[in-house]
Amino acid sequence: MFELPSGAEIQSIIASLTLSVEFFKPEIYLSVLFMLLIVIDLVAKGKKNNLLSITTLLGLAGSIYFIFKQQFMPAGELFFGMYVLDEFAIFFKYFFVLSGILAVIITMADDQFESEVKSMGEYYALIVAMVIGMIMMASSADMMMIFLSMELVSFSAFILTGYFKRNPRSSEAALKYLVYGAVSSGLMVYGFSLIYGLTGQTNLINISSELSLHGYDPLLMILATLLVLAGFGYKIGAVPFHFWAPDVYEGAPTPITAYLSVASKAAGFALLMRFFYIAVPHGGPVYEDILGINWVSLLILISVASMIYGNVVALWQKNVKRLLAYSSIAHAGYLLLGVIVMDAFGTQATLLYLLSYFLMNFGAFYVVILIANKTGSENLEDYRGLGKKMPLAGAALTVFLISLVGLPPTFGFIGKLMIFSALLSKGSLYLWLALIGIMTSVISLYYYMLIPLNMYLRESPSSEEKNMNPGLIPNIIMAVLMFFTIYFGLFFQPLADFAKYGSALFGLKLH
Amino acid sequence: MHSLIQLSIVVLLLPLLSFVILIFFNRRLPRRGDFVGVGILGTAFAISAYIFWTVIVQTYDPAFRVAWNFTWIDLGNVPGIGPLTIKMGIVIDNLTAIMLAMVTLISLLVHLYSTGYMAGDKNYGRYFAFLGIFTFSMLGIVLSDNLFSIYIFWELVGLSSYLLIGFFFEKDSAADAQKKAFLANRVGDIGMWLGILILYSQFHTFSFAEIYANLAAGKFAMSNAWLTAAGLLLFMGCVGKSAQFPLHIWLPDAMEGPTPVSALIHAATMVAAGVYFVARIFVLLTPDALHVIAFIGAFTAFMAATIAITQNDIKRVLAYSTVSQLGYMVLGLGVGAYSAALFHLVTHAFFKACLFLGSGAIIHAMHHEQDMRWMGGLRKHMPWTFATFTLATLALAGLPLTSGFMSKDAILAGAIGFANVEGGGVYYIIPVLGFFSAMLTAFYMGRQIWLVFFGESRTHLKPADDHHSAHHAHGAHDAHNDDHHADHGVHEVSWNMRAPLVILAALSVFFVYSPNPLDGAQGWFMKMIKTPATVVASYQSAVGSGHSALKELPSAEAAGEHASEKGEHTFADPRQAELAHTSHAAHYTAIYISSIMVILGITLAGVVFVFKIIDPDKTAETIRPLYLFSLNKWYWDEIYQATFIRGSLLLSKMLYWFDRNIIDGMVNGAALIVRNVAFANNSFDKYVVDGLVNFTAFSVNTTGAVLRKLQTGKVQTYVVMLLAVVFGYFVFYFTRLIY
Amino acid sequence: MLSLIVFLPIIAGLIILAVPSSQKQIIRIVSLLAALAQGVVAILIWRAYDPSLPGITAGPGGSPLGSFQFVEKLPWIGLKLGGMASLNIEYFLGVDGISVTMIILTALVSAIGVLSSWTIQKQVKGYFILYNLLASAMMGCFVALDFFLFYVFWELMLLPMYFLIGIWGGPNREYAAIKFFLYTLFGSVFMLLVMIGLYFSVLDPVTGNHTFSLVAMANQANYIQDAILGPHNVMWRYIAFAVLFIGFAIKVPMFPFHTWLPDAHVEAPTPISVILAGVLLKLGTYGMMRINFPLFPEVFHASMYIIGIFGAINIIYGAFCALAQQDLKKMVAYSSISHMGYVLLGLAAGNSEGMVGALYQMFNHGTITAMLFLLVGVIYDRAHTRQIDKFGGLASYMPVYAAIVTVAWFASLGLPGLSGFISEALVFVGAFSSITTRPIAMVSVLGILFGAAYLLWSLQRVFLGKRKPDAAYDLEVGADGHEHIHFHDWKGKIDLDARELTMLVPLVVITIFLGIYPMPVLGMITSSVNKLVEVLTPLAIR
Amino acid sequence: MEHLVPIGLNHYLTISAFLLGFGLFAVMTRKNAIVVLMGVELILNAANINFLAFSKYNGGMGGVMFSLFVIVIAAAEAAIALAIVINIFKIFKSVDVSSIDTLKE
Repeated sequence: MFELPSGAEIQSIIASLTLSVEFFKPEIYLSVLFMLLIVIDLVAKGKKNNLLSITTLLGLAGSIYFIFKQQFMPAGELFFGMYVLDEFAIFFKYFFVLSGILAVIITMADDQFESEVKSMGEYYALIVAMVIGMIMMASSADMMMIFLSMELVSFSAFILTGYFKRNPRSSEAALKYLVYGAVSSGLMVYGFSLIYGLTGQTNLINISSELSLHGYDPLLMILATLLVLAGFGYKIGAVPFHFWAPDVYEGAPTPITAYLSVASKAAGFALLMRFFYIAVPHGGPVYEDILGINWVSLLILISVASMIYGNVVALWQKNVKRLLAYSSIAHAGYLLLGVIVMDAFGTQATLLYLLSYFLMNFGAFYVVILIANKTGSENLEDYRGLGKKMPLAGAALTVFLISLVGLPPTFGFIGKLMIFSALLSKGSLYLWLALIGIMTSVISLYYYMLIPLNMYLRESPSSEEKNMNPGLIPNIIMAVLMFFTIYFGLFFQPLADFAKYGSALFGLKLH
Repeated sequence: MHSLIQLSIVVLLLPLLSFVILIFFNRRLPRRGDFVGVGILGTAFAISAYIFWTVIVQTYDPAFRVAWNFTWIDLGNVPGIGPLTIKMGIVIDNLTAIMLAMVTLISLLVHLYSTGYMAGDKNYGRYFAFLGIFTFSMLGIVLSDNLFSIYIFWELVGLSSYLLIGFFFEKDSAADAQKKAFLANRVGDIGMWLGILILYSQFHTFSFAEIYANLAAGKFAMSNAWLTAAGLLLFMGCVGKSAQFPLHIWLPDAMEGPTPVSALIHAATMVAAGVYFVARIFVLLTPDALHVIAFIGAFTAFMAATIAITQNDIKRVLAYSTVSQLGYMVLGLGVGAYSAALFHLVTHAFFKACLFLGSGAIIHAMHHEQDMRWMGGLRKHMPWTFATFTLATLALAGLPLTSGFMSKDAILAGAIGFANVEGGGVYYIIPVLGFFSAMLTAFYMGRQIWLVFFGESRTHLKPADDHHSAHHAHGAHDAHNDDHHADHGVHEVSWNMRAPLVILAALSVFFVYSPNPLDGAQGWFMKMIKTPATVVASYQSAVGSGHSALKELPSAEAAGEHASEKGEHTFADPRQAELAHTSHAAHYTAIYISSIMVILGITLAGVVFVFKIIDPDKTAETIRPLYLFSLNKWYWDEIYQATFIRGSLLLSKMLYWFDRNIIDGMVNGAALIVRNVAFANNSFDKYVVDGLVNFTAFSVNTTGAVLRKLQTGKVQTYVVMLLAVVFGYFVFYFTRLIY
Repeated sequence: MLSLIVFLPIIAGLIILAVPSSQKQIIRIVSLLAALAQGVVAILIWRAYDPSLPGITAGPGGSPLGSFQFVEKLPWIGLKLGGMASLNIEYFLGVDGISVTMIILTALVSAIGVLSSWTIQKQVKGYFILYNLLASAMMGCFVALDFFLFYVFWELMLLPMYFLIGIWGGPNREYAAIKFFLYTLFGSVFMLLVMIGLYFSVLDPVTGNHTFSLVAMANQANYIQDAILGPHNVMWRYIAFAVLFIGFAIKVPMFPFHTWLPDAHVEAPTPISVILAGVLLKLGTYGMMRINFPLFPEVFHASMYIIGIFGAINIIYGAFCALAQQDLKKMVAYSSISHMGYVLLGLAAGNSEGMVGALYQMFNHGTITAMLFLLVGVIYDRAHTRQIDKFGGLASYMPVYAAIVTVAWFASLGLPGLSGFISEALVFVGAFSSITTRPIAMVSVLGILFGAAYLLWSLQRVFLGKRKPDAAYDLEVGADGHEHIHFHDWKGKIDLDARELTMLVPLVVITIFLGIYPMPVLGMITSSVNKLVEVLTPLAIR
Repeated sequence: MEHLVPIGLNHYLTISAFLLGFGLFAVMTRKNAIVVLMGVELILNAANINFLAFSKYNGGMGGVMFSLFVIVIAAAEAAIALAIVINIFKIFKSVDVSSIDTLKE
């Protein structure tokens, strides 16, 4: 039933492909890096872990150059609308590359790897793979592309989670992650298929135009969207799609936990925003008449649930990693508040919040790793008296936690400020959401402060004087992260502008 | 600025100077610097004597008045009011001049006396410093031209009395007494303060002159009842300071202080300040207020007299007699015998100071024995004291030829006149009580003189277990011999203690005040101190009748009101004219009755104590309930202890419990329960609980506990829940869609 | 100038950061120097301050200049927000009569706090860093005229306080610290929402953008009519007022949000109690005067009565609770609850007398309570207990101490001639003059009595009479035959030593001087307060 | 033969729905990890059937492409999954999904 394309068509196809490649450089570059790493690993047979890590660092750093060049390219579609290049995507490209870099740095600081695995092998390669996947998630404009990139990220994540092969917790986490991830992505695909059925299109923009053109069967649509949301929700780890998160975060190697909790969450949000802003109709008259089926209300539900659940359950955690895992669920809730506003300001707020979350969460996990290196534990009890033994780490962790609570003068406060401003800019419509956010952040203060409470207000049971100094470079990195957390808390202009820049979504001007 | 003002400022500041010098440097100075105190007070007295001379003797003018003030607080241009300032100032009129002289004189004498009495005390220097600050604040009250500064010095007087009562603070009784005195005064001050506030809220000024001007102009916007209330509230200040019922309880305990202090503060000057203050505000007191004042005065006079009969502590007898006499003065003001009351104030100041100093001499000589039952026969040992003491006693009892006689009779005459004007009935209670108290006064003073100076020394009768206290009267009867208190060397006191006695005694003779021993009205005092014109009546006429305050007044009043409406202000309030007239008429009746009463009292005392025709102990037994009632001071202390003090302490405990458990508990969200739960869980859940104070930790915490159970760790349950949610939401919308 | 006074302590903190933690003396001296420098700047500001300028709202032409003084106004953040207008935050400092007194108070109290911190031995470095951070934050709150800036400083105070109580506090410190933290945070987070709401409701008359400037907000003309907190949204304005009020009332602390205070005080080390009572509590009422009332005048006018009632409750309730205390420090803590009640009452009066009284009471309570806590600290250092019934008769053995205590105690019970009296008197005068609060004033006067009751009672039990049998010290007859007092394991001077005197004497002098001649302070505040009253009185009444 | 209904879209959709149901059922109930993973495969294939059916009935190659990719992904997923399951078996000596719950709450 298909007739073969004529030579001319093939010519044009090839032409457009070659044209697209121009705009595809970072991804290509990163893929090359990915393979390079594997080759290096094969050659240097895991003897020189530093070689790998350094290469990764440099490689990722190098990719920034290409991304930077993309800033001056016109926004547009690539590969027949499969893929887009816009400020939104560029913002996230930077974001993911940086988080990749930080993940590598953190990994280098973690002593657990020496004990757990013989060689770093494909570890760094997989991190790069994840970066690629997430970048593509952020820039894909087609359901197929979305699915592919998401799976790329997920698979790398599964493996990285289970990277400590001999560690039961790590493996268990991997299994759970796998099963849960597989199911929810499966559901997502099923949802995609339904949407395809409704519209006959896989491209987001075509979908939205189709939907607004011909309308749709609301029942089927809601089912499809729910299934899709299951997929996205699992990525951003929001209630009720969060169940994997605590276990995986606890079980996985700490750098991976940090990486997942920041980067892959951010990727999920990139997808979420693109999909909900473009594909499915929202706002405006289009959806008013569809029997009150309202994606926003759905998101509101999710975000409220996440804020309450994450914070309340975190109260009971005795393991710092797990505590941070729950807090990251709560933060997904806060981020969703920004999405709910559904306008440029909201997007900007979300992006800024992502940036702040990036800084403070990585920072927190970094300190946790350093402490774990010395004490070999992540339990709250073992944090007692650390404030005296590791003053800088203590101070840094306190700053990060304060930032996570959202107190000035830290970056976290700015994030919350923007989110709430975005909500209140809609008048009293979303005030109650803001109230919930405020309340829950007061709760969060409590469990975050438990850590400084143990570090400073409690004396450590064992008074043996072993050297607790994490070393020069880690100290510097900590100091830098801490400095930025505070600095951007006071002078957040550049980052806010950057977020503003990123909030321009694929040419379409948000109202 | 008038030269007198300048002088008065000097007088005011001198004692403060002595305070400052002595409080800081007394240890560096020889003799702990007592000469500084005496010297400075001497100067102060000299100056005020000069003021007295110029005002009273040279410018012999009842209406004499100079005033000066300065802006103390400037509140700027207040919205709605305009420029607003709080002024401080000084006013000198006849009354001020007299009070100045009196206060400085007595203070000087007490300083002098104390150099003997307090010699060798370890805080000797500090004592004179305190005397200094007291004199300063007392002079401040006397000189103030506005309510605010009077209130300030009022409290300062309270402070200095607090310090001086508690001078022997190692004694718990002294510490209790000083606290009691301060608090009782505070109660009065609160009333006074409220009164001040009422007036201020109307006129936005504290100055007497301006307030009276506004009142006279009828600018008082609130109802007349408020004016009465203001008057009575201000009077409460007097009730506190002048130890009127119901706040009289502190004065007797105040005798814990050194005796010269009792003489200066708790007999002559400070307690008189209350009366002085009422005199200052006399013009704004409505008739209703005056009635209340009169009754309180009368009752106080009577009650204190009855108590004084049975007291055994020599100072307590005098203390209660002081209360009683103050009652007279207040009564006098209440009935409108303005000048008589002030006259009594002055005379009483001198002879009561004399009595206290005398008792001090006795106590000094008796090695701090204060219980009259163990004294006796002292007239041989200390003739000077005896003579002066007796003279003062006669004055107090109000025998003719003494100053007390004139002043007291003037008051009583006023009382009779008042009763007549008010149309008799209940109002006759006041003069009756007055006369009866006069008799009682004579009686207990007779008793005291006899017990102290006559008969044989009873020192050896003192039981060992009786610790200087008049409370255990029953200890008197089981007297068993031991002479650890044998009266060795009871001797006359030294000159520096004797001189004040003599001077004060001399000042309680009639000719100092009036050529005619029977009529103080002919004396310079009554001529100089005239009843001021009230501003209330004119207020009536200005605002128009129909005010509750006047409705109750008898016809004479109403008539007078019309008169004043026509605007003739010979006596602003015809009621005053009426009073003046009738009381003058009642003058001689008063003399007769009171003389009879006094003589009755003295004879009774003689019958009982001298000739033992009636045995006091037996009578005490026969009328034991009455006796105890009087001996225990009508049980006021016990009543207050049981009600107010216990009550407020209990209340405070309750409130504190409430604070800790209810409020904290409420805000902490049932923290208690949860804390117990939390202890069960682990060590720091406590902080989870209290950490979440502000929105019911309990709920949040338990929801957490429940929700975390969802995290079963079984991946399949996760999937189930995921699908459940999706399906549930789907169904929800499905139903939304169908219906 | 203001930036200097704000950031001096932080600079000191950074210097200390460089000093090795073994050099305790250097650290102390550095912070002392910083505090003194701050004091000097404060004095300069005081001297150069022009009392005639009213402040509160903008001067001519909508600019703060000509109304506020020492104004420093720099653009800080100027964001283009997606779709919306831009987000403008300014680094905006300035003082008027309301804040200048508080600045002086803060400088004074923090200097004294440093002195009294001399005895801190544990982790000196960390202590002084946090202390300086706290000092800066407090100062910042008083000079900030940009709501955002104010909020930043406001929140910045929490953490140092939390650690200062939590690390250097008494046995039950964790509980007290977390309680303090959560109470105050709960109070302030909602302020954040109101702040944002106000931002979207107010336009800067000069630039025409939305603004956080409190000066612009204080002028009702700058509000967008139907913005969320605009004049038309009456309900939201009431809610916002209530939220702000509660936020500040928790700091004051106002019944029933006061329960954190006794715990915090009892656990906190002496210098922190001094700071807490001397300055932090004032921030609550200052916030009311600077933000809460002028921004919502009509709501304030509607709620004067309620505020007054809460004031009265504070006064009397606090006094009663103080009466029940066995722990001297707890008694003082409750006494400050009672005294802050006067401030509330004065504010509720809404007229110049009351407001001036309230502000002056804030200043005086700062100095007097600082004195009280220092004195309690003195005896606690020596006897290691604060139980009132563990003493008795101290006056005989520590005369200087007893003398200063007497002054402080009487100042606290409002004795004329000492500063506390004038402020309380003015408060009452104001409260009574306003018809609204007259009945409340009548009741509150009882506070004077009960205040006297608990103070005199404690004075008697601790200092008068004789040594209690189970007292925390022994008597021994010295060489000169006199009895001397001896505290277990206290090596230092029995009576006040030089350091303690240098802390206390200035306070005593100030208390007495301002009690006799209040104009140096009142002169600075009256014009501002009159302006404030004018702003607060609705046109109908004006 | 004409009474037989020609196979229409609904039939495909029904089958895919059933597949989905079976897949989810397997994932939720089976203890053996392998079976669970097979359940996942079923889910993916249900999606595939949808894609193909839709692309058959409303033209366009998008669905076909999509299903191809899904198949590839499924294969990769299976590989990774098996690797992890084997690792699990090494450690826990069992592949019983429901018994692996050390990480919880």
